[in-house]
Amino acid sequence: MAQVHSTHGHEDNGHASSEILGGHQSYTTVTDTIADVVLKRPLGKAWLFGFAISFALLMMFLFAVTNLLVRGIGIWGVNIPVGWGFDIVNFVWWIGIGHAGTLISAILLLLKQDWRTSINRFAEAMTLFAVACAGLYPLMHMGRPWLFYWLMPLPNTMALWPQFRSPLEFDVFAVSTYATVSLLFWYVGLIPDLATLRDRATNPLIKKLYAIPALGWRGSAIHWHRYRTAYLLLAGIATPLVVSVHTIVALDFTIGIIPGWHTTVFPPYFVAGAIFSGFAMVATLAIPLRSYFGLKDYITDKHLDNMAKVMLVTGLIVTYGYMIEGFMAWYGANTYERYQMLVDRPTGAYKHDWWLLILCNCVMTQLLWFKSIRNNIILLWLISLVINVGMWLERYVIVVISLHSDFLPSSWGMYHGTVWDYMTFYGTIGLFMTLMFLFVRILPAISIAEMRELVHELHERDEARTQATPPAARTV
Amino acid sequence: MSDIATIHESSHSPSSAATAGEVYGLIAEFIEPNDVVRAARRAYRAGYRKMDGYSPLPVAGLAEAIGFKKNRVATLVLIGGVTGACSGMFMQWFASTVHYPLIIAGRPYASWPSFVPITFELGILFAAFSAVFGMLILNGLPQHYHPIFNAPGFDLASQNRFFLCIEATDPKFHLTQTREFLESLGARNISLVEH
Amino acid sequence: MSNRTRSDFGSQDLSELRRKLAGSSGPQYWRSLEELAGTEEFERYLHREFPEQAAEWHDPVGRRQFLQLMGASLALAGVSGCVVRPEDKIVPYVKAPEHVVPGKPLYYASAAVQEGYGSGILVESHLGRPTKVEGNPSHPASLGATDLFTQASILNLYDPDRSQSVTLNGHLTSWDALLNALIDLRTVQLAKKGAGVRFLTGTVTSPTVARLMDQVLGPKFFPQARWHQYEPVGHANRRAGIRLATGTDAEAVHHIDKADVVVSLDADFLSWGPSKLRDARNLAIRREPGPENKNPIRLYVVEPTPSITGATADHRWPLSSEEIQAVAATLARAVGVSDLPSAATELKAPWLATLVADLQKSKGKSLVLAGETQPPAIHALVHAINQALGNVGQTLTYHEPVAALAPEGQSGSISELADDIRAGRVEALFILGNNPVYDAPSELGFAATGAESSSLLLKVPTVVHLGLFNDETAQVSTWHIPEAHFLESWGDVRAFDGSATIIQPLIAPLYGGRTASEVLSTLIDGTPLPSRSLVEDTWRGNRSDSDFTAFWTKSLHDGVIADSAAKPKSVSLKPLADISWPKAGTGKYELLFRPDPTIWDGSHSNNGWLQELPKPMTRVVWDNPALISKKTADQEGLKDGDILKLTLNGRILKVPVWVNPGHAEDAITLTLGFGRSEDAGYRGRVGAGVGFDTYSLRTQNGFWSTRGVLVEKTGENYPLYSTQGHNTMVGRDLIRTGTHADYAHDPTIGPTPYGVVMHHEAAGDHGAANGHGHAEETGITPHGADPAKGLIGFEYPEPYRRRNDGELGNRWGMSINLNACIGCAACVVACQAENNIPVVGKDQVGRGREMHWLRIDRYYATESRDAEPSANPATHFQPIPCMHCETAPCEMVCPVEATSHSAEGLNEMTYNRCVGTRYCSNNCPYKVRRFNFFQYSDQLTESLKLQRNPDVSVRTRGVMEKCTYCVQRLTKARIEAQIKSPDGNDAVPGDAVATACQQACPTRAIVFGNMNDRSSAVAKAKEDPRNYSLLAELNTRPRTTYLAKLTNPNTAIEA
Amino acid sequence: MAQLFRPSVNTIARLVILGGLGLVFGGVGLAYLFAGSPYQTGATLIREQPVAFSHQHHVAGLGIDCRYCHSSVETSAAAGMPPTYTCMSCHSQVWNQAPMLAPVRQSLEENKPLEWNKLHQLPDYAYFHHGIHIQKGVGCVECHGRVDQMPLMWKAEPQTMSWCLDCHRHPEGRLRKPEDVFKMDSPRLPVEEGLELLKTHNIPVDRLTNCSVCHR
Repeated sequence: MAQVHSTHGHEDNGHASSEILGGHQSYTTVTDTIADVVLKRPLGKAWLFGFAISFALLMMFLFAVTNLLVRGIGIWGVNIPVGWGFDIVNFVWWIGIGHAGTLISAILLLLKQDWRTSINRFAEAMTLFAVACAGLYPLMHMGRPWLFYWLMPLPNTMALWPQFRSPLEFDVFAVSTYATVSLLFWYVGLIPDLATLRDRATNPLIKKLYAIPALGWRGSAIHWHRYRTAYLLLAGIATPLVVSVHTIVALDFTIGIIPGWHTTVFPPYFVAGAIFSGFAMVATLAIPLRSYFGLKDYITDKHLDNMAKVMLVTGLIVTYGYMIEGFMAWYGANTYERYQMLVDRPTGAYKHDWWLLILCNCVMTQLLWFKSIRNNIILLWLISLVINVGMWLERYVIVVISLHSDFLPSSWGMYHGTVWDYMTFYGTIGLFMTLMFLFVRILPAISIAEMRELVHELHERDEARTQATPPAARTV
Repeated sequence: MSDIATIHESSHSPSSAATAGEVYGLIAEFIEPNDVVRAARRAYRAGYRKMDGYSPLPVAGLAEAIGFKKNRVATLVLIGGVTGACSGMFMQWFASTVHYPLIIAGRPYASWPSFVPITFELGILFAAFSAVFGMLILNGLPQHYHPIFNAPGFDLASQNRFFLCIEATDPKFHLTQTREFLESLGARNISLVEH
Repeated sequence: MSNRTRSDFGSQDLSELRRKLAGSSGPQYWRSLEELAGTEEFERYLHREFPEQAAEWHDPVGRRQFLQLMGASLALAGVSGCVVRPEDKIVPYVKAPEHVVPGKPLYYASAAVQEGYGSGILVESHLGRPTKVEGNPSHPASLGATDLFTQASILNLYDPDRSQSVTLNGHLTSWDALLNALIDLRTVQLAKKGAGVRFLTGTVTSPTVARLMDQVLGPKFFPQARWHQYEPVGHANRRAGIRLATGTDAEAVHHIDKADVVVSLDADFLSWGPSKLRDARNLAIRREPGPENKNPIRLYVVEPTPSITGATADHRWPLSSEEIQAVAATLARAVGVSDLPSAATELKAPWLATLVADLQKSKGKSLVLAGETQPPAIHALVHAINQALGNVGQTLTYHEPVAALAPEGQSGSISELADDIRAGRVEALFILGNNPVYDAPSELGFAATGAESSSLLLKVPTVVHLGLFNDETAQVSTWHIPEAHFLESWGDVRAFDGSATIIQPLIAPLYGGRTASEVLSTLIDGTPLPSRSLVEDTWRGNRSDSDFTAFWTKSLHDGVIADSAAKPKSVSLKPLADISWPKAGTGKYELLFRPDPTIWDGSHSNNGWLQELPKPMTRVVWDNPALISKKTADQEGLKDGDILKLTLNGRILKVPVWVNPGHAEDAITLTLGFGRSEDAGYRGRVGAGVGFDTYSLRTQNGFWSTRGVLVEKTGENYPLYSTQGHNTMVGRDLIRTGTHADYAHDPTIGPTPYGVVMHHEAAGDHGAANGHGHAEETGITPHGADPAKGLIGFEYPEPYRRRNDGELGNRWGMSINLNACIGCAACVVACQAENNIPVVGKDQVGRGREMHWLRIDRYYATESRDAEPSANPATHFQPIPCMHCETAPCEMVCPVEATSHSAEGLNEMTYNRCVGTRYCSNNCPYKVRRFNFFQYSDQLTESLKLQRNPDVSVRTRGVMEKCTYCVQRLTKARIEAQIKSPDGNDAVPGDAVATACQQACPTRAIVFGNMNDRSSAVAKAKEDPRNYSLLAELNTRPRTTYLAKLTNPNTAIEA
Repeated sequence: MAQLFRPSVNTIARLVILGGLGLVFGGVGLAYLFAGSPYQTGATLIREQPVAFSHQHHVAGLGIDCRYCHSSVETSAAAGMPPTYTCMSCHSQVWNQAPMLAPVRQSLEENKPLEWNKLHQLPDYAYFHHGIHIQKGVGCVECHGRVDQMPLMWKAEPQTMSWCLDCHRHPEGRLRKPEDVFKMDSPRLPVEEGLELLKTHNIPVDRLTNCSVCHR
């Protein structure tokens, strides 16, 4: 009879370390540290406190939305001419934030940037939650939200279709596709880790809870083979997707004829802006996360430095975008656009918002040229916050200032957010944070399988460096 | 003669009582990915076909080593993407020229440039679905029950150990010989996996 | 304010009234509304009669909650909307009245009454519900047009706040009880020859009322009684002026159409006076270039307060009233009026000489007008001037008086009435339609303010008040009788030239109202005769019955009684030397009183449409700020909304200021009709608490203007909301103006001097508009290549150009003549009435959520940059409806096809498909789209439902709406064309259909029709070289285009 | 390591996934079917009326023309419901004692209208004009069904927007000769004659689907 060896994973295997993987790590150590955050670590005071606040904000959000549905869109500050306000501003802001996740997990994967491994998991989570927040706004901003399904091509007794030429209709498809694909990508990435948690969990109930979504993953070589292909292809699909989504969001404005909207530079610089704000948000989240859960070895200063560099570059692209807008307005000699870009924004009723935007997005980011600042975690964190604010202002400037003074001076008007606008905005932040807090407690915030892969890879490199003969097996 | 007898006996040993229906296969545990790949190659050379490797991380070459040629995921994704794009464009064209043509902003009924974004998005969506569900279906997932889970210490397969399992359905499979063969590959623990 | 002030309806009163309504008078109460009778709606109607959300309407917070509640109920309805549809009833007639066909409106001719004078109207009636008032083309004062008040009168009719029953000392009682009281009073007074009886009315032109008054005051009844006439805004000075000049009573009628040069001395004849609609029309005709108008009219205006007449003028100078009097004197001397009173001062100004020259150049073809706000002396002077210029008999004719006059010695002013009351000589006072407690000169003490502890009327034993509203006067009257609205009563009225019209009821009195003639007939016959028979008696004369029936039917049908105009009267002017010349007051600031442009004297203060209608000049809504010039504002350090404390002989008024470009310096204008309050006894949900009671500063002597007001800045502030935030065109080419001289030399009016050339549009614009005809037939458009062509092989879908049978169908288009538009805003109200457009309240307007489909943009412009721009700028009006762009940006962005294009070129808005993303509005360059941010249209008040146009959907919360070119009218016309024509062709003759705005417009500035009919007015207008489209460079290809404005300045005058 | 699940769980798991997908698509389908069902549209449902009026008897039995009672149907948007007088013009003579007609007589005595329960109820935002349809050769029976076979009135067609559009897009197959419009049993014109009628009657088919044709 087959004698059962008591096999424990005590023997350590596959050691590695590098500037993107601190300490002396092995399959075991990465598995233990990351999995234990979920399985062993008790609920900390800080976590409970943060969660409580986020949850309170979420409740406020529900209150604000109920009130909106009962009383009508009029409780917001929107009016004629400014038909869009916080709703679309926040929509674009959240979508933009979402994009960094996809970028990190998909594009950097294709570019073989192994430093992405330790941040892609919660970057993707961030994407999902941000898109969830974003997706709520187009629904809420409708005058008759209960008819949202009219925007979908469903069979109906009116024999009517959506109007497929409308950028808003593009949005419906783009955002829902983006949400779906991000979710799939995230879940596929999770399957092996769910299996790991299944196998490590001691409590039978928890074991089962992880086992069900793990779909009975057993790490079969053939499965891995298909898995890798699917994962890579998803990455390949997600890359053009993420670009298309924010391009389409930009089309919401560029297809309009309003001076300040009707400009071809929007799609590229919207995408850049999205990455800009997205990385800022990743940094905003990663810095506290890594120190609180002691993951400094996995999210190293090198990671933060890279992110800072990305922020700097995208920040410069965005700045360029602003300059081009102004230049084209002047060069194009279109009275309305000139007035909008060169008179109203810098000197008009909303000049403070505009100058603050320039300060946040163009001036502050220049600090990131300096290594000392990039490596100063506190400063970096503050700058990332500033960028979040700046990118919100950018959307505010585009939506509100453009609308408040368009073609006929007679119909110019002012817009101010009401208390309900603010409650809804902070409410979605609450929703986002709540989901984040739950995520880091329930699922591995860093992809364990991919970390093992990283360990293996680095391990191989070490050996390749030591041994003359190439190893028999190489990892992809 | 005697060694034949011993073999004969061993085939009657209690351990061999569990054959045919009950036995799923023999599983061997390795510490390093490279070992399991080497082992798989030799097993294949030794004529074993029905086997599979199990690892906590994708070990390149392992699938090939056990004779797995190509997966058809990519093809599915292509088909899915094209289907999605076509159906997207057709839906829009049909809706705005055939089913309910309406004059919108003086544009032609079939204003195809406006239809591109949705066409693209639907292509992406279908492609993504076919990638994920294709992968799962080909892998036969979900499969929450699988005999391999009976293997002792298999929980490490999702953590830090690498396994090679030769299945009983393999014509060359023989309890003792296969076990010996596996031992010759330098596996740490070899154990019987029952159904 | 007094022990007699009526308390609100007590519950016992309420049930009492219900009983009364449900009682004997019930059936005929709803005679023409059998459809409703007995239905649940009708039940609820009875219950809804009483102000529930009183004060909700104007109080921002309250109103918002009110709306939100409705919004809430609606939201839920929307959610549950997808279950089984509500069960409904069909309620046919028991006996169908003749002519009435369900689904087809009927039109009746009648007349609207303002300041006693009539203007002919045609009233649209759906199954016995009057829903819309239009002008009567065959009536001399209307010529088919209406003003904003007539348009809004339909809302007054259905006003749920109208007084609804006879009250005695504020408690509900019955008409019968009143009759008994009247009969007793009659017997008592008959004995005294009516010594204690007084009548107070406004101007009366109704032959019937006049006849009855004559009888009442006649020897048989009350020879000792007196008849006092008073109007807060009327024609007293005008008539007094004529009397002063001619020594007799007469009616002076001016003929703008015959004049080449018109000088207005603060005469706002385009918005004030019984012939304003006719004058506007004539002015427009004389401003329009063309072979039949070789030398177009030139209009000079001097006025302190900017008015639409001033805005329309070719030359305008802001002057104080005294300066204007000086101008009059100067003119008089210059044209050879010798015997001026010595007190008359003169004004030295270079332009004045030029003006005189111009007048003398066109003797007999000129006209000088003095405004009602000028004292009689000036009117007398003006008559002399016209005499001297040989205009009498040409541009100015005298006729027998139209307004009824009390017999010698029995007439009196309101101050004499006040004296009589003080002296206790008045035992019974009949107030027929007036509201002296609110609008009489403040020092008379009718209102319990200042010195008076309680109203003067309380000194009168019996006060009988007949009024539409349970107003301030009703509170202190013994008896209050609900007055019948002119749309629900029989009567008659005469126009400016004396032409009489029979007023016929469109609906049985909603609230059992009575007419003045009924009250008077009670005093005569001891029992009330139905007003119809009273009117018939007036007109029967010596006609035989058959003749009379014929005459009666014809008169009713035509809406004007044949040759009833007043006979010409030859008058001789008396010497002026000894007329009393108005003496100049002292004090820095001149305080002016003017009727409010939309609320007038306050008679419309409960009319939401008019409250929310932007004032033509200031665009302010729901308020009556004090108007001052920029300079004055700077001197006092004031800005819009700062509260000013005005003190005039002891009376104090705190009122916010509004800086009004073009206002005379050192002058403050207060507009009347606001500041009505609950505690003053005003019961209007809409009007109460809105604005400031300027009557409280108004006195006999300072009736229109006075000096000696103390001005004090309080530092407080008050929110004033205007619908137009920006007043200049910031150098954009929006309104094109030129002079007749320019036009003669090059008819193509390019961008205005202060406009900016974008891409060259002499070709571009006219192309986009009149070259369009081409576009339709040949597919080729101007600019050579169609900008939208190329890339995607752009071409309009086939049906867009022609019908499937190959014929050209209807191609709707509109042309707005900026040369004719005077900014009177009648079109805006007409649109609101026709299209069930809701009122949103001051707060919502402040948030930029007004709902008007048609708005009138008002821009200021100054040619000379050196002068203070706002001192005396040129003012331009531009009505902006939906442009119905052929490449409409709004359609492109709607995700649910809620707005799309019809093959006939309409930009259609399908409310019930709209999900409310507001993207269309954002993308509309003209910002003509309006959004229901809350449930704006009142779906609770039953009486308001009766007013709604059944052919237009009532919009719910969360949907977009906009001008539809009155698509309901177009569809009606098309269907009728199809049913009529043998082959069912749907092509509508070019001018066969009119939009609501077009129909109301007094100057016919708006032309609409089928552009495929080359003979149609609109097609011709599009060919006019002045034709241009707004923002043409956006290639939206608007179907609504504009004709550039032409002025006729006197080149000898430096602008 | 022990198994967490029984073998059957594999099947269950897959069924659950399939079921989930089925729920999503099936749900949409069901909603669509419900929206078109008589429960929603009220089609084929008979409603209680104050008087059990039989079109069958009056139309088929007595051969009374539609226009006798629905008098404004040719010219007006509303077909017109007969006033009590119209009923009484016959029923003062015949069946003038029938208890069934008591409500009618009562209505006349009390001058209180009859209240019929509405069967064909379009939404307030949909404007239908009887006159133009009659004029263009749309027979009563097209929308109201064989009224002459209805002892009690019911709504013959769903009268949903898509139902209206079916005809507005392709009227040719649904038209009748002018003289047949009011005949219940008259046949539709064959398609090619229908197309001919479109020309002679000037029916601009390409415009019948413009929104403002029905919504204002």
